Parts: sequence; C-alpha cells; structure tokens
Amino acid sequence: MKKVLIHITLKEGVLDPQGKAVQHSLETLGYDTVKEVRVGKYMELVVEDDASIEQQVETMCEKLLANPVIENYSYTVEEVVPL
Amino acid sequence: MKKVLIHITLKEGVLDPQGKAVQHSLETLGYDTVKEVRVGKYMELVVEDDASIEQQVETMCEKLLANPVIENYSYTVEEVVPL
Amino acid sequence: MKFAVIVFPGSNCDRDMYHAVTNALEEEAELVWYQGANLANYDAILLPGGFSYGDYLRSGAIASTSDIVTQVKEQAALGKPILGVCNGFQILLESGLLPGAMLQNKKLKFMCHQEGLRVVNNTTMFTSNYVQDAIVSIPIAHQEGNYYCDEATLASLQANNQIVFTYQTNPNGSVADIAGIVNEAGNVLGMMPHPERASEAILGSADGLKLFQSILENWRKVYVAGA
Amino acid sequence: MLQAPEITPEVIEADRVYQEMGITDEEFSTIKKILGRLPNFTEVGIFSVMWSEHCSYKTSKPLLKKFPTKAPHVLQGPGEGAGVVDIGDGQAVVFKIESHNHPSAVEPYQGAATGVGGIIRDVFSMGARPIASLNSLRFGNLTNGRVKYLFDEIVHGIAGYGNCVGVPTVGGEIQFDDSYQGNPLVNAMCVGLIDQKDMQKGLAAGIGNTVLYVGSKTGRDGIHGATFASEDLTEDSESKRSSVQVGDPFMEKLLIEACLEVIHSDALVGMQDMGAAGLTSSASEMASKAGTGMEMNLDLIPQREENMTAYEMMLSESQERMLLVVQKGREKEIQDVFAKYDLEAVAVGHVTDDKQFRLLHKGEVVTDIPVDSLAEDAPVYYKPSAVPSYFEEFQAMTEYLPTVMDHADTLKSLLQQPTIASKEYVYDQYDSMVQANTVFAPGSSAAVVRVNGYDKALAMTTDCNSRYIYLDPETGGKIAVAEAARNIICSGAKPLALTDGLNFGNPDKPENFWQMEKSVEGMSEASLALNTPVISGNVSLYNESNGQSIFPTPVVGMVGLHASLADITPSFFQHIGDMIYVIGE
Ligand SMILES: Nc1ncnc2c1ncn2[C@@H]1O[C@H](COP(=O)(O)OP(=O)(O)O)[C@@H](O)[C@H]1O
Repeated sequence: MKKVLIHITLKEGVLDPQGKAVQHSLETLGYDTVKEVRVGKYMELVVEDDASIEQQVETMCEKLLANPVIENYSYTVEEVVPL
Repeated sequence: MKKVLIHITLKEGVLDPQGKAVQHSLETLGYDTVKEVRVGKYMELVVEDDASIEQQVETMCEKLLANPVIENYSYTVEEVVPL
Repeated sequence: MKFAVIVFPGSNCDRDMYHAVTNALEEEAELVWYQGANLANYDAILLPGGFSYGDYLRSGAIASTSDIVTQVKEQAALGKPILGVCNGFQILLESGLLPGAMLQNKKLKFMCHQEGLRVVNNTTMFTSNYVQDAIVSIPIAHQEGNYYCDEATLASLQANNQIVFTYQTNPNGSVADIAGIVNEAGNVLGMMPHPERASEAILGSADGLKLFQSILENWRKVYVAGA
Repeated sequence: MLQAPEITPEVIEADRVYQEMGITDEEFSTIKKILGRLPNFTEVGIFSVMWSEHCSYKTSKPLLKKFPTKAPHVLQGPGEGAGVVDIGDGQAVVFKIESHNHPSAVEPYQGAATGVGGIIRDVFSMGARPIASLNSLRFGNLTNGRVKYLFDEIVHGIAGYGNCVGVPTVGGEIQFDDSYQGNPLVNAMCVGLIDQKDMQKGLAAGIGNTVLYVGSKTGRDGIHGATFASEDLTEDSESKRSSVQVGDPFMEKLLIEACLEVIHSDALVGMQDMGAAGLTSSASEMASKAGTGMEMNLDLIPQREENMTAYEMMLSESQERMLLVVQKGREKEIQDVFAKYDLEAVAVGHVTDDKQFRLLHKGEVVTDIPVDSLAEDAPVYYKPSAVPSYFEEFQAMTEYLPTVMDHADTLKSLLQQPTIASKEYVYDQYDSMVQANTVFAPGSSAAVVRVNGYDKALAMTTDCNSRYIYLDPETGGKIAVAEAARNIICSGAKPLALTDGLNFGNPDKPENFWQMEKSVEGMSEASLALNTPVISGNVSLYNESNGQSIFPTPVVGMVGLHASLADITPSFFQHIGDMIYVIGE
C-alpha cells in the first residue's frame, strides 16, 4: 500500500475569494502580519502498490481531481507504514 | 517574509462524505486500486517575519483556520525565496 | 418536441425542469436517469440544477466524467439544443463543452433571490423570443456561480457574441457580469439563473418561459413543415 | 475499548457504572426485575438511551397528554415519525419539528445540518415527499464573538444541508436574547406531501420477515456525547472516542428518492429512520409497535470503523441510515431499487414472535431484552412544580405604559433590534424555491407552497415569543399558538394543525417544570379553541448554561390549507393608493 499526498492549488492570477476572506478574518483578529492567503485542497489517497502508480495519479489529477482551467496540482507518494 | 504551509485534515473517525464520493468516482473511472480518499484543506500564508511566528500560526489555526472539534492541523514555515 | 431532462445522483431541479416543459411549455419531456439512456431519442437535452454528487470535490466535476456526458457531447456535435442550468452549467464547464470555470461567490455564501438579467444576445436558438437588451427577472440559487475565464477566453467570447445573459447588478463576482454563455456553434447554453423557476407568474416571474418557447419555435422552424 | 472484559454485569452493579450512563438506582433495580438477571454492558447502554428523556419522554409524557391530538382531519397524531393531516383529493400533509440544540452548541455547522437531515428523514420515512423546511433559532447577544460564530455556522449548516438535499427552506424565525448565550436553540421543521394510500408506518410486522439496513455505514459518531461521559473508560485511546456526527446530504438525497420509490412495492412492510439512539430505537420501536420481537446479527451491520463493539453499534448516531422490514423472500425486489441509487440494502435480522429484542455479535447473544420494556414501558416521572418567585413579583407589579416621545426614533431603534430587523441576510442563503412550488418565500408572514397540479396550497409558519412565555407561560403559550394561526390566516389559509418543539431548562427545578406545565396548558387551550390539534412534536430539556435556564421556548409549527390558489393573500402592500385597515382591538 502507498499513501499519495496531493496538493491542489489555484493557479496564479485566478482570484481566490476564500483566501481573501480568510486573510480578512485574520486581520480582524489582529493578525495584520499575514499578507496573503491562498486556499487549496489537500487529499490523502491510500492506493494499492503498482509500478505505474505515479502515472495513474497523474491521470486521476488531470481527469478528475484538479480542474486545469483554474488549478495546479502536485503530489508525492509515500510508503504506508504498517502499525 | 515567510511562507507558512498549513494542512488541515479531518480527525480519524470523522465521516468524510467528500472523500467517499471522490473514491467512488475514481472507482467508476477504473481506479479500483484506490482504497481510501480523505479530503482536507491546504493553505499558503505569506507572513511578515517575526520571532513568534510559530506561536502565532498555532493560535490562528486554533481560533480560525481549523475547527478543533473535527479537524487536525499541521504546518511548516519556509523562507520566501525572492524571485 | 421531446426534451430529455438528465437526472444525476443529487440533481434536485430535475422535476422543476420537467414541470416547466410539460406544464408551462406544454411539450413532451422525460426524466432520464444518467445510466442506461440513449440520448439520440430526444430533440433537446436539459441538464438541471442541483448538487450532482453532493457538489463534492468541485460542483459538476464528478458528473462530468460520467458516460452520459459523452453522449451529450455527441448530441451537441449534431447541433441539438443543450441547456445547462446552474449545476447543469457547472457540468458543461467541467466537461469542456463550454469554456471557463466556476469559483465560489465572492461573498462565499449561497444566494437565492430574483435577479435582473440583461439579454445581451437575442440571436441564439434559446433567446430569440426576447427583445435584445431586455431586462428579465429570473432567480439565482447558487454558491459557486462566480464565472471565471482568462482574458483570451473572454475576448473570444465577446468576439463571437457568446455572452447571452449578464447580471444587471453582479451578485457573485463573475467576470464581465456573465450569467450565461453559449458555445461557438450556439447550440449549447449554460446559465446560472433558473429559467424553470420563472416559468409561471404564480412563482414570481414568467420571464423564463420565453427561453423554452424560443427553443421550441426554432426547432419547429427546422423540423415541422409549415411552421 | 468501551466494552472492556472486566466490566462484567457484576462490576456494573457493584461500581454503579450505570449511573454514568444516566440510569438511576431505582431504574437499575427495575431493569434487573425486567430481565430476571443482571444486565450486561450493552444492555445497560440500550436501556439508558431508550429511557433517556429524548426517547422516552419520561418527564414530559404527563404534560404531553394534555394536548388535544384528535380531529376528523387528523389521520395520524403523535406516535409515528411525523403527524399526518387530510388535505382532500386523497392527499395529506405530513409534518414535525425536531430540536438539535446540544449538537449545535458543540459543532454548529454539523449540528444544524444533521438536525435538518434528521427531520427530513422523519417525513420521508412516512412515505411523504419532503416539500418544505422551516426552522426556529435562538441565540445570545450578537455582540459576542462566540454567538456570532454560532449564528453564522448554524445558518450555514441549515443552508448547506437543505440546499443540497433539494428541500426548499421557506420560513423560520430567529430571536436573540442573553438567556441563550451558551445554549443556542436549533429547531428544524419539515413538511411533506403524500398520497394517503402511500402512508407508511414504522412497523416490524410479519413473523420471519427480513430486516434491512440502508444508508451510511455505522461509525462511532455521537456515542460519547449522548449519554456516556466517563473519562476512565475511554482514556486508553483518543481515536476511539466517538466523534461529532457529520451530515451527508448527498446520501440523504439518494435515500429520499430510493425510499419514495420503494414505498410503491407491496414487499415493503415497514420503514423507519435511525434518529436519536440510532439502531436501538428504530429497531425496538418498530417491533414494539407491531407487537413482535426482533433479532439482529450485529456482524452484518455495515461498519465504517474497525473493531466496533455491540455497545458502540447500538448507540451510534451516525446519520443517513434507515431500517426497513420487508417480506421474507422478496428482499431482492427492494434491494434492486436501492442498487439503482448505488445504495446497499443489507439484511441484518428478522422479525420474531417472542417479543424479545435479541442481538447477536461474534457468535454470542449480547442482548436479550423484552422489547416493550424499552419502548412502551419506560418509566414515567411526575416532577414537582412550583411557581417561580419572579412570576409572583411580576404579577404584583402595576402595569407600566411607556411614553413615546419621538415615534420615528422609537420605530427606528425597534427596527435595529436584531430580533426585529430583516432576516434577509439569513434566508438569502437558503434555497427557498427549489421544487418550483414556492409562492411566498421567507419574508412573508407565512410561507406558501402550492400543491402542484391542484387548485390548492399550503401555508406554514413557526412562531414563539419566548419572552412572553417567560413572563407568563400560560398566556404566552396561547399567544404562540394564536400568532401562528394569525400568520396562516393572513396568508389566506385555514389553520389545520400544529407541531410543537418544547425547549426548556432542567425539569428537575420545580420552577422550570411549572413553566413547562403552564405553557403546555396555554397551548392546549389555544389549539382546542382554534381546532388545530397537536399532531407531532419534540421535547428538549436541560437547555442551560452556567446553571442558568433558557427562556421557556415552546415553538409552534403550524400548517394551513388554501382551499384555492385564488385565496392566497400577500402580506405586503400591493398598490399605491390602497386603503389600510386595522382589524381587532
Ligand atoms: N411535544 C410533543 N408534542 C406532541 N407530540 C410529541 C411531542 N414530543 C414528541 N412527540 C411525539 O412523540 C413521538 C416520538 O417522538 P420522537 O422520539 O422525537 O420521534 P423520532 O423517533 O422520530 O425522533 C413522535 O410522534 C412525536 O411527534
């Protein structure tokens, strides 16, 4: 078993209303040192081991997990440490 | 300037309907090697440098960014590499 | 004329759309479950609003990968009218049938109320019954209706006259106040406001009915002798 | 693990472990008598939830008896998932209100969301299509940060769930007062429409018939919060601690469609949702009502987490689950319908003739309880009541008439009160129009939803001015019912019946119990006078923070019928120059 960690972020230039709202709330709470916030998604997948796992993750991201019009993705594959 | 990378994930045992739907959809697309999907949030903050930055991020997470009743958080602080 | 109203798991304006066609427009419609259908049997395809697959991941994303969307693409290529409303619009964007993407409303809240829309293109098969630049009242009900596209895409939408409806007062942050667009061929319309909820006066507005009437009349011109 | 081997029946008795689950010494003796032996850990857990106020109404039952519940137009009064009222043409309206106060105080978004989900399940488990939702909310002072957070998240949760599931939220009410500072109230009401011939009951009838489990898998959700809060029994693992219930409106939407399809099959015998106390209450109530017994094999229960104990499964409050009883041999017909919606309907047990509630787990009988002892024969308490001193003081006061110096100013400052100000900020977030039947959305005195295809419509409202009730519970109770009826009548409809959400503080305080008693009496008198019987309701007690009770808040949800669409009357001015009349005293 592998654990795949996927980060999906909004492309540069795409407005991030959620990030802006979070930044604004932080400011209201007194955290005015926070200059920018961007909000993205983080996914953890548990995937059966497979030689082509990286390529599979790549197509999953392209087909479904990220929207190429507005998002970028990146991922890392880790061993699942048995308990 | 520092860049703070924050991961917010659902606590173990908390139902993740979104993760379930994504896994199911991946299955339908033929990716039946994906055994589990958990969806969380990922945030990137640009923060002015400060000796107490870690402690500040900690309270931001507790007060606003994460919901401690159902979510865990973790973060790392990086240098912002000037372009 | 026979309309297909596609029902995905989580669609929730499917009956409303069906009702608008059968009772307000008084034409034939069928609720078509997303599995096991043959869209070749219908003259027009309606993708209703709702929360297909719970809007999980991104609204419309999971539905856009289903087999029926492949059929929708085939029927679109044949020139049949395809209308996506709200979640249906999101599915059309996610599947690439229309350009751009949806972001969360700038206020990050769901919004539901009547909106004033401007008909900025009455030359499409969906809007020919409206007066050019008319203001019509049609409700919105969405949280992710903040239309986004890059500048090049916007320029080509404008150049090809693909913007069909704009908001009189932009409620959600959409680029260029966009409320609805068509594809280049003009037979695929996606819009966030709900014309099916504005098809009878008792519901607060009947301004949406003209949209369905436009589809019908334009279809009759082509397919019904003497019409 | 919760069911540690050392917690034997003897240990439970000797260490009074049952007390931590809310069972009193007398109740424990009664349980021993019922069983003729000592109960095991799972059994004590089952008694504790079934005999909790939430399921048994042990303190409120004597009061609820005072409500008028019958009238020729009432087809189903209190006792089923929701009440049912005849609206002609072979149709009926189904409705009920339910509270989700404590979960919403802990996790406001999910608490409110799952409150909406729960009441919608109550309605469609009767076989009705949910056609509208309403709510009644109470918060502390909005200047407080935590209150603001609760307010935003609760509204967001109601919207998040209701919008996704496709039931329009057409009305509600909100009141702000310091008494709710630490204890917000979230009451959700759902209204459904049904063809009378499709009415379902939660009955486990027919010996040998199969029990099917449908919907989300069972996790450890809500166990810790419900009745059991013992640190030493859970300390060995943080992750085993039960977690907050999370709603999945998408799953609920699939359940609605599948269940409303399945009711047309005569293979279906009974159906009930798993609400509070989940599997325990749905299964035992279905059997008790039918005069049968039930046996379930817990190994077959779909489980989301590993190594769940019988105790955990039976007390889990995981959302979006239904229990069905179907004719033996015809399971496949039912399962096929669910399969279309990607839902699995799993056979987990069968109906028996011995009136026992029997559970097997890993080859052992872990529960064997007479089923009636859980449902019908739960204890009933008659609490002492006492007139609060504040009431006597107030009554002794001479009437005070405020003098208004500047009417415009007074009006403006009234309109600025959060309780009085426009609630558009809230209801704009609700999809009030989905299903395309909403004639009057929120903002009207009563919401109006037409009955599609017929020349009639339904009016609905929730009302309760808890300040009045605090000042004089009996008169306040009458006012609440009368206000609801006025709202209905102003929309042009005839009031039919009501559902009540009784929210009070700790009933062990005689002053609180007096408030309950008096407000129920006032409401009863008004509903009798207006011929609007009480057809369903809910009780939520122990609403307190820092020892301070909330204002007594018995919410009235009322539904009325427009005999014709032409009767629908708007509550706002229509034309310039129209005359304005004031009617009444
Ligand atoms: N305050 C009340 N007034 C009238 N009926 C009530 C009241 N509270 C509860 N009931 C009725 O008692 C029955 C059981 O209630 P409850 O346990 O809340 O239902 P459920 O099992 O659906 O959650 C229901 O039929 C409900 O309508």
